[in-house]
Amino acid sequence: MKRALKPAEAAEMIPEGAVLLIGGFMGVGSPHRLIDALVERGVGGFTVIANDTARPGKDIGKLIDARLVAKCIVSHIGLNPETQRQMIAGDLEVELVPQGTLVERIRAGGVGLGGVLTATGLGTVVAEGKPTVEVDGKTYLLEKPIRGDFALIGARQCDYVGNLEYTLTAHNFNPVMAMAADTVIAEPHHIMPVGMIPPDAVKTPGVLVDHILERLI
Amino acid sequence: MKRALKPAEAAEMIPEGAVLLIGGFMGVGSPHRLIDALVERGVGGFTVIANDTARPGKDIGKLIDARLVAKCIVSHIGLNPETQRQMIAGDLEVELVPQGTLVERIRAGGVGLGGVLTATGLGTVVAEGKPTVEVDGKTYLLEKPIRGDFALIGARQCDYVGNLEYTLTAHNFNPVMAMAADTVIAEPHHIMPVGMIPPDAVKTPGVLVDHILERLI
Amino acid sequence: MDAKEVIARRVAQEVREGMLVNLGIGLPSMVANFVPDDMRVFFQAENGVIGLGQRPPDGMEDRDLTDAGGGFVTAVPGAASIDSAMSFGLIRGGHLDMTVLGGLQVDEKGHLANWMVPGKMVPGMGGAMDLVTGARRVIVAMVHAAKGDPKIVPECTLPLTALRRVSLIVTEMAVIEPTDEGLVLRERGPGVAVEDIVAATAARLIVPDEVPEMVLA
Amino acid sequence: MDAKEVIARRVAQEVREGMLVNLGIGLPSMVANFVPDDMRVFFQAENGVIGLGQRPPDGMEDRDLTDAGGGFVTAVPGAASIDSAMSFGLIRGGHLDMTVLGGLQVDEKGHLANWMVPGKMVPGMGGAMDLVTGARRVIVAMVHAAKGDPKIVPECTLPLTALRRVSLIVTEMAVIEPTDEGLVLRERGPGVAVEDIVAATAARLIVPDEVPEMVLA
Repeated sequence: MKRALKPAEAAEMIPEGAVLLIGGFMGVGSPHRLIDALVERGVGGFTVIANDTARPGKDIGKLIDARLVAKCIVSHIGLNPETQRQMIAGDLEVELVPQGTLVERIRAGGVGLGGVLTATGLGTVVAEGKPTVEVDGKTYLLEKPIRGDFALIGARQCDYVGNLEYTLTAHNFNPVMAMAADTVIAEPHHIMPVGMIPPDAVKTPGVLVDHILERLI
Repeated sequence: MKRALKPAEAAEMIPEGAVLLIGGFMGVGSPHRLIDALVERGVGGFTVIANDTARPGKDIGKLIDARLVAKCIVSHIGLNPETQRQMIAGDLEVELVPQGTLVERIRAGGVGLGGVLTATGLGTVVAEGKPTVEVDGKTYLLEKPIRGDFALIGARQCDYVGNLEYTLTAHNFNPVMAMAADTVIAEPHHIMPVGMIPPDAVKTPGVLVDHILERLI
Repeated sequence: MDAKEVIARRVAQEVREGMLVNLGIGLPSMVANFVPDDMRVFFQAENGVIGLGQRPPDGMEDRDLTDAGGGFVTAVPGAASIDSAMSFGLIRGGHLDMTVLGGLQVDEKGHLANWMVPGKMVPGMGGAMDLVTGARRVIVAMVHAAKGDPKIVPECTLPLTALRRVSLIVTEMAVIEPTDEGLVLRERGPGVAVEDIVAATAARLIVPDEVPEMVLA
Repeated sequence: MDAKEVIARRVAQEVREGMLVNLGIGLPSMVANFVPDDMRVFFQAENGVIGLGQRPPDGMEDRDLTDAGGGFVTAVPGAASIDSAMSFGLIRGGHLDMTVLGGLQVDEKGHLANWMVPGKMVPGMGGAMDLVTGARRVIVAMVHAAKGDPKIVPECTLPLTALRRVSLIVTEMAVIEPTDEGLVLRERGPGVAVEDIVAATAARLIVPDEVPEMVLA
């Protein structure tokens, strides 16, 4: 059984300079209240690994606006001009990674693989400086695993042991990120008693989840 | 929409010598009726890729008993003395693969990765003759992707477009195998109208499934 | 009919019964409007749904159901929720029958550049590199020239999206197929003369004796 | 108390609140019987469930809910179904706190051999190589000698399961910890003298001044 944390309590756990895996795709499925609590607290220097930085004033975009992010590893920043501005000004380091490669690198970090062998990025700037590996006459880029100090996970609901359910396009990076961090904090909309979520509906087993945020409603 | 096939019709599609990915773990979650239909038909020379060969007289064990299998790539044959007997007699080629490596190799085949970098098997007979790759000072075995001509998938239920649900320990290799074959044949217990399975409950999207066996009950 | 509608209507003709199709943001997303209602096609949004539907009625929007651009969508009966690992597993594993993407440049080798303009626009590649590398058919849907500057060029000067040769280029002026011999002009836009196409194209075009006009029923 | 019960009771003391634990087939599976009822522990069956429960009542067995040996089990409230990719992702990704496995041989380096006897028994490694490579703690639970032949040896003569040093060896005669210096005798079995242990062990044992007897409350 886990105790339901206030967003501020959860934010307190995260030290300056931490490497954060943050779920969500343009804010959909992101841990909204945790992000707000981090902005409220104002401690930063984070490395943020996520699909994107949303938009200014929205979700991960709020962390960018508040200048709490020193580096981000993302697939897309096209809809956040503030991220681009800080990048061009040299205030924010941005590593752009193809979306499929990003999710596989995080998965590799979570399931203990040594890396990812992929054709995506071959012959492009993504391949620069990276080793290639030949398998049966075909060449693949070797992309390294990614892990975080914390994974901040948005979920539809959970039970008291932390079993998580996601919905529709709010799954995205969340289930994979929940495997790839030393400490996993889940932010569910709802919390249910143990036994209310059928085993077949669980997408992230509670044993992976260290902390649960209080319910939204 | 797909038409529900009789087991014998499905078996007819599978030519002699085909490479078959067959779901199940000691028979749990296996496509029982498809296997029976293959035995009934008697065409063989198959390469079977599966977790195990079950027991004599049971599930994949029936294919072994009927001598329809020329080679199998599995993690465990300890509970099937007939498999061991045919192997020792030289009638059946057996490649033993660590279970976690086996599922990742099939996944790599299904999702288009060039291989799997794993520590499992290093320093054991599993590593013999295989290349290793060093990543950040750590050594990993390079294990190759696996794909099949056909994947024979056991599922709890599906809808008319082929969306699949699995249950409890009958998931096992099925969801991963459904991504890694040229032709996927699913054997559900039940079939439901389109729209009856919530999107969040679908574990294998119907676009991956080529053929559906008629319902069991 | 404006240029974009010509392109979207023509690309829609490439869509076939039973396909899994990914449409990029913007112009490519218009293609869905011109696919016959009775054709069973599944549209994938790479952020997490197979079976993307129309815009929801006003007031019915679900913040957890959007397309890859963050716009509200619906899902059709028989839809499936997928996480990013499954989404890109489908894309990279060869399960996606077709992707339609915008382009900044395409060259005589059929190479596409569509993700950045150095020093001006660095949105990130998002899923574009994975889509172009992994989809079975890659269709570039774009206006023929950008403010008078040809976009079909001898060799891309912008950073490539992938080394993979795209399957087809559809503009309001022409349908062009990259082949081993080079770019072959397959069709003319409505009322467009071959000379106009050649004049608006910086790349060398192979012009067959017969170049039919697009049929936009 | 017979030898197996001594071993199972002693291993059960290694289980801690909140752990995710995998128990091998046979003797290791007995450990669950001696873990306090009020201790919140999740047992994983690698074939697909987290939250393995007791045997079901007669007539209530579900053919889709078994342990890795194929025996009928139940699942506890809060259980989660997992496929083989998730199951071994947990094992190989370092999420499994402890595994308890049987052994054929363990040597002075703490290397385990437990999956084959060349020419005699080739059951396959199943999940053993993944478990020994990936679990945080690896506990070998076995009788001290096989029909008089020592199983704790200077160097394994049977094929290794992994290069990883196991965490602890528990037999009915002794608790032994592999260390950088070698095998350290930590505890004596009930009524067993140190000389008896040394005599029954082919490997060199480091014997501290004080070797307490197991406390099997």
